[in-house]
Amino acid sequence: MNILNFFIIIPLLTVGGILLTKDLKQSRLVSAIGMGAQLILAFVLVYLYLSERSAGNTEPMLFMFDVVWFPSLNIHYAIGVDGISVAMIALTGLVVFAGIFASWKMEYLPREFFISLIILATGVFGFFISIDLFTMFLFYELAVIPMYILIGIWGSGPKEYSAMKLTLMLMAGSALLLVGLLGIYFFSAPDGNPLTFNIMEISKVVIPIEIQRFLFPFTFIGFGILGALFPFHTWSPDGHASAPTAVSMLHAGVLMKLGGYGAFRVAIFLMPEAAHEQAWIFLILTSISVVYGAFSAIVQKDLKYINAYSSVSHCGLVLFAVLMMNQTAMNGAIIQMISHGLMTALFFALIGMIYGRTHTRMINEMGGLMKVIPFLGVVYVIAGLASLGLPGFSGFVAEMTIFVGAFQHVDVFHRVITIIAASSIVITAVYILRVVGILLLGPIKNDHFLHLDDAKWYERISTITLVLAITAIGTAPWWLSNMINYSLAPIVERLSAIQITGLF
Amino acid sequence: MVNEVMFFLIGTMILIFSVLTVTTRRILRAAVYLLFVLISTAGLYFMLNYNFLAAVQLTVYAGGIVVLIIFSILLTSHLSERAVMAPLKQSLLSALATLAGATLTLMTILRFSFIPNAGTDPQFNITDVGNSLVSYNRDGYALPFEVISVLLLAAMIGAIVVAKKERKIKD
Amino acid sequence: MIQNIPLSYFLVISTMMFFIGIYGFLTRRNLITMLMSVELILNSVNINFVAFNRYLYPQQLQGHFFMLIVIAVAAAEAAVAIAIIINIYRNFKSIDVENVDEMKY
Amino acid sequence: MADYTYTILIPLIPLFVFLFLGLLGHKMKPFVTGLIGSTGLGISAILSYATAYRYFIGAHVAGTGYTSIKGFEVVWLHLTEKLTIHLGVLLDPISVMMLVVVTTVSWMVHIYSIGYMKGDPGFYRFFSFLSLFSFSMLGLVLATNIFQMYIFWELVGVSSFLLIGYYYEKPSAVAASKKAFIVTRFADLGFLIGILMLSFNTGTFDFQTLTDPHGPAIASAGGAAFMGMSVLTWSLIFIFVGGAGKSAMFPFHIWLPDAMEGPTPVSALIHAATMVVAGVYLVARLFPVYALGAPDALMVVAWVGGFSSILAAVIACTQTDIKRVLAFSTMSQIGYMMLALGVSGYGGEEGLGFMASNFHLFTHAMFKALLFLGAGAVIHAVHSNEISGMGNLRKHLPITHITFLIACLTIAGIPPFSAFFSKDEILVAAFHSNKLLFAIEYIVAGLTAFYMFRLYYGIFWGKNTHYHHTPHEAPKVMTIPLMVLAFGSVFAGFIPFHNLVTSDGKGFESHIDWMIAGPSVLIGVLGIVIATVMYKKENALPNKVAGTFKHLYKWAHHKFYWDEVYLFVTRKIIFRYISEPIAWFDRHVVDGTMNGIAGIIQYAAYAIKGLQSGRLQQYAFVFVSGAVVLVLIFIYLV
Amino acid sequence: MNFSDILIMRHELMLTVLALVVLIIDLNLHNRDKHLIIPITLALFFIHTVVGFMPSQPGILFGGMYRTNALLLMMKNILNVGVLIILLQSVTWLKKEENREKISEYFILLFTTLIGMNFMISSGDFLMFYLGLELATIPIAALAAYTHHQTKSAEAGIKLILSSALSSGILLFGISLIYGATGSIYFDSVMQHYANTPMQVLAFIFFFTGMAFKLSLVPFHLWTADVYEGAPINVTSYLSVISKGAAAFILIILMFTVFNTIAPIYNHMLYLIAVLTMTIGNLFALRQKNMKRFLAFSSIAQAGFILLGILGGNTMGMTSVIYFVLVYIFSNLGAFGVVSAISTVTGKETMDDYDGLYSTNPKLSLLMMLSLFSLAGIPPVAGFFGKFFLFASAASAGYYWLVFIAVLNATISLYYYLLVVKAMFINKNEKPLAYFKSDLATRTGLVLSGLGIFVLGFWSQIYEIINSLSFGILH
Repeated sequence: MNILNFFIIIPLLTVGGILLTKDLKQSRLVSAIGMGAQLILAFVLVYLYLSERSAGNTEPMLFMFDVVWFPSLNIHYAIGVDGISVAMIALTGLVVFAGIFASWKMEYLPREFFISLIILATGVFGFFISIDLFTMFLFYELAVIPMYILIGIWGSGPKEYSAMKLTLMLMAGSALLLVGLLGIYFFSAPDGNPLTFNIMEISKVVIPIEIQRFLFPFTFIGFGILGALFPFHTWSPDGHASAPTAVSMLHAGVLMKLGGYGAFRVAIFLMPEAAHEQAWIFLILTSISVVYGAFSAIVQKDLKYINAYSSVSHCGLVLFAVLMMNQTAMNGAIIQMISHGLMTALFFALIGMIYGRTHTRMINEMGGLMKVIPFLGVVYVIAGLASLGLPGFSGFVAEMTIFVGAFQHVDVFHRVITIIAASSIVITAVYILRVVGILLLGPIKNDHFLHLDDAKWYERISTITLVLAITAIGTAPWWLSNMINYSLAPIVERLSAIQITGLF
Repeated sequence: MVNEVMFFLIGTMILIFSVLTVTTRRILRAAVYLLFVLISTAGLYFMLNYNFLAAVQLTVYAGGIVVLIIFSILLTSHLSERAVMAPLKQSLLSALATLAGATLTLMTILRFSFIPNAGTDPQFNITDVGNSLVSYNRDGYALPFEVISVLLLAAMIGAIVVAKKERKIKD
Repeated sequence: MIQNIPLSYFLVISTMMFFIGIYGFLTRRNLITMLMSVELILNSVNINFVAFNRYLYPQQLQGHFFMLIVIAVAAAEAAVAIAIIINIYRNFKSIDVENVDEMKY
Repeated sequence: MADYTYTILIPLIPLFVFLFLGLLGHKMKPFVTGLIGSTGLGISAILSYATAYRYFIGAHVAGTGYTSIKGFEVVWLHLTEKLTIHLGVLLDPISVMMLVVVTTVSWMVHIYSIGYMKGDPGFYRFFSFLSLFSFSMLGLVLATNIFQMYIFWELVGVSSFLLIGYYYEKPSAVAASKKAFIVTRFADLGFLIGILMLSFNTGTFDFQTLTDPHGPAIASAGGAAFMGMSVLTWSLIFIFVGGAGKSAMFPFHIWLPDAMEGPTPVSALIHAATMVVAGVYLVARLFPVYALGAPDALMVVAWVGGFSSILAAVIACTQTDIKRVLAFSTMSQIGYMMLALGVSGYGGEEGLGFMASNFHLFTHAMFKALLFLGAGAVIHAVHSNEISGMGNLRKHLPITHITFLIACLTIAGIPPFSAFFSKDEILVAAFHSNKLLFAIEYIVAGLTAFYMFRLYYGIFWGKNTHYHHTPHEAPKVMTIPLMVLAFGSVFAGFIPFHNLVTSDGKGFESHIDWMIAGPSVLIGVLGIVIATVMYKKENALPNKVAGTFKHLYKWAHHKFYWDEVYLFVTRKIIFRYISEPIAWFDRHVVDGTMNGIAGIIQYAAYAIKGLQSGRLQQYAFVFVSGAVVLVLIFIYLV
Repeated sequence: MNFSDILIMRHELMLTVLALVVLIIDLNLHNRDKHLIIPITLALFFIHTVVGFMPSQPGILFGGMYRTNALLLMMKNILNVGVLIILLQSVTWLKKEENREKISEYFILLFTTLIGMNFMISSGDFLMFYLGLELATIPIAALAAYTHHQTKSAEAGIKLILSSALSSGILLFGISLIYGATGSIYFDSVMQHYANTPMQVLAFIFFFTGMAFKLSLVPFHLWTADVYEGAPINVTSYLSVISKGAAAFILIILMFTVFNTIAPIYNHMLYLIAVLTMTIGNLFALRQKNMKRFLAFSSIAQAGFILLGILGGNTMGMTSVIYFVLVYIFSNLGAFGVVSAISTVTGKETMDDYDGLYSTNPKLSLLMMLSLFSLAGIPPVAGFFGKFFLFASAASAGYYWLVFIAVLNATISLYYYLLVVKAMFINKNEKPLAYFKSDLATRTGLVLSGLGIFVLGFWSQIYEIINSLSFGILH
């Protein structure tokens, strides 16, 4: 049995297990065991992957597994991983694991909650291991829908509105995406071979440029909506604000990464010529995302909104880097995905924990929390510092890789726009420090806050897991970077090779 | 010549009575006009030498269906009652749509060059018709003939189900 | 086959009758007269079938039999329709089509 | 070549101390944490001295120049084929000198803090932060490449942030820490852009390659130009922006006075002796590139330094908070150093300014740390920062008084105290380069003497102030560092810097030019005399003078309203005119569009409701019309 | 032709016999034992369904008026399964006192319409096609008016019979013109003579409107919502699922064979109608509060999607349409089944009544949610696959923008489906519908449709079988 299949099987078994449970205690235990196993599996996968590589396996995709599903359409259940997906899987495992612990006290309909959450996780895992566009799309949609239920039932504030908006906008995104995918499929075999959805197969052919020009925007925007591409990002603030803690974590931490990953793995990888031609449009949009999201975050009053806009900014950076289409920038994009995934999950976990204590998310109603809940306060500061790109945390590695990579572009326009994007690091500092200053530091504004409890053990597990991951990447980025680089090399080779034959 | 006169006469009758059917304010009269239309149509069939059809038209259509209709009229309305006419707007719009439809259809149909019958003009007598009706080969109509019986049965049951009074409710 | 009478005359008659029937269907407010309009429509179709058969394809009796079946179907349809109309009359105390609009939007 | 691998321990020891104290410190007794912190730094300091000894004397072959040595280097991150971020230890004269400075001052401050912070609830936190800072600063100093420097540059920034905001329940401290971080962060953006441009042009981050006079950086000087200056010049100017931010040069100086909200030892360590001179160190580090590749950029450095020094000196004359006076004095002195670098050339005698700058950096670290720690002792005694709340303290605080006086004399450039020598070299260098700058520095020298003695008299002489409880001298643990630093201030001037720390590593002959030094001493004495007249005894003269220069005084007292400009930019422009409109735009226009689409669909759903009227004949009408329209379109129109 | 040949008509024959048997049993049963008809008929129909799956020879009977092959059998079997589920689901309703005297009529009318559909699918000429069509329509009108005491039911009946009379009149006119133009009513000869002349296009359009009526395509759909709302709910599900499915089957067969020569023209028309149907259907569904009406409009929108498959114009299109209809049958029956169960037991039919349903009837709510997700095309349920293949077939013919519009419409449809999900799961309700348990048969029907929703998607074998059969028809 291929190891990758377990990434689907374990969650399904966990769901089955939860169905057998009766109450919160049992269901959260089952979930934690299941997702703990999944996390261990993810690390095993990292280990196996690295040992395969060091054993000299140079296949672009490892652990390939391929079953014909719909023979007449040549749809396969095809899975396989390269360094990039391995990294994303590890990220997902971490965030889901932390998410389970962040929802340890989910009193209302706990079984349903954990089931939805794990189905969502299944979609994400499935997406990352797929190398067949059909299964990829299937898992993509599978991941989106539980969001509605999760936000709608367990959310807060205008949850129905937010849930609906989020779902519909993402579905509209998948409308665009579907057109793109079908187009790719029908042009996947120009020389009379059977049509295919297999990414690796398609990457061997050149889709006619005029077709690419049409399909690329569909595919890219389709994924871009999930990746919070300006101006299609507005689902994100509302969605995050209304979602329950674990869902915000998963959503911002992992689900939004589907957008960046897909944009890179499908849109750019399969349609490099059009990508080169149209990149400038999207570069402008993404750099707007980066700066605009950061500026918007400055004046928000709700913690979750701040973080949501910050996600817009950071995810914009992912797409920005992907569009730069050179190895370093793309590498940075992937590190940024992982880094942002961890950071933002941490943020949302903390916000949830703080909200659970203070019952407000409005920063101006809080103050001086560092004094009463030092653990959460310190972790919040760590998350903040990671988010503003402090060395030693993952954010710095990602951003610097992106900026250095993007700046290596020969074109002046790309370099200028890199500088614009880089300016976000200052704005990020502004809003992060603003929040830290108002929320944690200064005098305590409300006497009710004097008797808050600090983090419980399960909350500590949740946050420490993430903090460890963030610092691990931040202090020792080379292994991650090398793992990604190895897998990026053939992709970038294709991009640069085709750039020459295609455009000149 | 006689044929032509007859044809035009029948044709005119058909059209006039058709129009009257859909415009008269009295319902029963409308039924009678419909009867005239159907009878005139039977006349056309006679002229086309399809006597059997003409007969069926007279008996089933004119005799059966119209009688059914007249009965139901008697059941549901008073003879003195004058039908309410549709509002002007509705009539005009409908007239417009139907006129446009008729124009377009006629234009299209009349421009089409039908393949004239080049072959012989065989005469069918009633035996041939009967044989065809029970034949199960090409151009035999045994199957539709059987199926129509199912349809009629179903229609009968359906009509009964719909029309019969329910004891429970009425009691 | 009628001497000197072209097929198109029949077609004109049938087509006009067809649309008169439709006009009736669109404007008559009494359900039974609407049903009568339907009969007009079916009758016009019959004329078409018969005329085509006679003029163009007299070797087979396809139109001929089609017309027969249509009559039978018309009868069945009329039977059910009238049953329903009577039911309507019971329920609504009227057979004006305008009254039958309880369900809308 | 000697093995310097062990030097990696110098930064790592504080790192371990930081982690140890940060994670476990709250379980320990405060004094123990202080002891651990001081011991750790002590080991680092001793290692540094050993290294300095080995580098300059022990392992040095007399007669050759000092070369740069990579004591240690690992790959941290591969970026592109050419660009790789290494972490390592680079030893050359300036880094070794900085090692000594940083570890010495840091060690002293650690020891001092045990006394100063006594009884503070966050004792362990303070020491862990101090260690974190020491680690970061040492990493910065030892950086082998510009990216490593940037990494530690950010880390010192955040340590500074944490330490300024140490009293996090005090809103002013929180605001100050935020301000410091954001202003320097903004400058760091310039640094980053500079790095990006430089690395794009030269394909390397490595200092040894960059500063190689025959290396790619200097070779690219004649490359593509933008607005009349080469890309290299631009990139160096951008890098200098980063340096200016960290070193509180105009126009990024506004964070420094506010940073005095932090505990006084922090001010001594970070905002006087070490971190703020990082900008100087940065320029010095890249000095060959500046000097050989981009003289224009160097001119910018000189003028920014010169302008900052006089601006700060003027402002310092009017401040009443003793730490703020010292802060502006720091800014002014750093301006000196910048100016010295700016007017310097490369190699041998030409590099006098470079040498002078580093020399001054060294002496400044000693006396400025001393001043701050002395001020700390004063504050410790009287629990106030305001000069008006002090006076006549010389009886109560004898040791502090003496050491403070030494420091004041040093900064005023009175021979034979150390700063006399370093300042003199700067003036000489300026004299040979640019007379206007030279003149400015003369004035600054006078002003410096004046405001320092204004401060000195204000604290230790002047009016008899009534204190709530009698101030008493600080404990030994605080006074010993004072004395150590006083020793350094007095004697550091005799170190032969011109043989040790030079732009090209080769020593040259240097002597005191009394033609320049004489007047500078005189002007210093003049400043002292004026201050004595005005402030030694309480009199009306200061008010009168202030009244005479009313406007200037007012402007200077308000720091030339630069804070207000910044407030305007941040509050008004960034918040009010950029962020709020963007947030509004996002909610109402972008999101409004999305909601609008939904609204339109909803509206359409209601608008076409009439189609389903429930009327059978209308249905039929639509049916027939539909058919007719289809016929019309697909037969007659298409 | 001999006796064994006639057995290839076994679907129709058995159904006829079945109808007659029910009639005879009914006549011989005492009034108070009438409910016995239900299990007997169910058993008989179950046997019929099973027998239907037994392999059979392809063949042509009655000189080409009747034809059958594996694909047509498949279609009939699909319909049979659907009807079986409907019958199961309607048991609770049939057992109600008010229906006691009309049980056998319900079955007979349902079976005769099914016979009509089978003949329609198997027809080899326009005469049988027309007959089948009428046989499939007229009894349903009677069924729609089945519940006497409800004015809505009568209204539904009259609206259905009159609209269908008009539409079949227009369709007949079209057939007559086809006959006039080609000289035959047999599909095989018509196909050879069908040319792209204005009159033949006209004939086609008239013919098509009749089919569009059955499929509820805009603008020929207006009867749908009213009839669906007024008719008894099981009849509604029959109408929306079986009747529509059969129409889709025969339409795609005719489009791909008889009218293939004018494909360039009808493709434009289908494009237009598909867009209209999806959009208008969705827009109307948006505001509906009555669940039956809601599902009616949703099924209109679904019909628009079917056209995408026809537009594909190849094997893939045909396969995807049949597969979609199959999936649609199960999904819609799931949804209708739940509505029916609730309506029968509680009489509640509006969306507000569903508020908080999950807290009392979680299984029903889950089934409803899955069915709605399947209708919306959300994985992992079968609707996703059905929609995906439809879109793929439209894309295979290059209709990318149409696909885009369609998926956007699917998104809109998701909105209103989610409204129901929201009502059941999210909305708070002081007094949600009380817990109830339907009849065993009804529950079996619900479970079957739920199973179908899950299995059909993942079990690619089904798609492949349909595909191989379609391939045989078109090549």
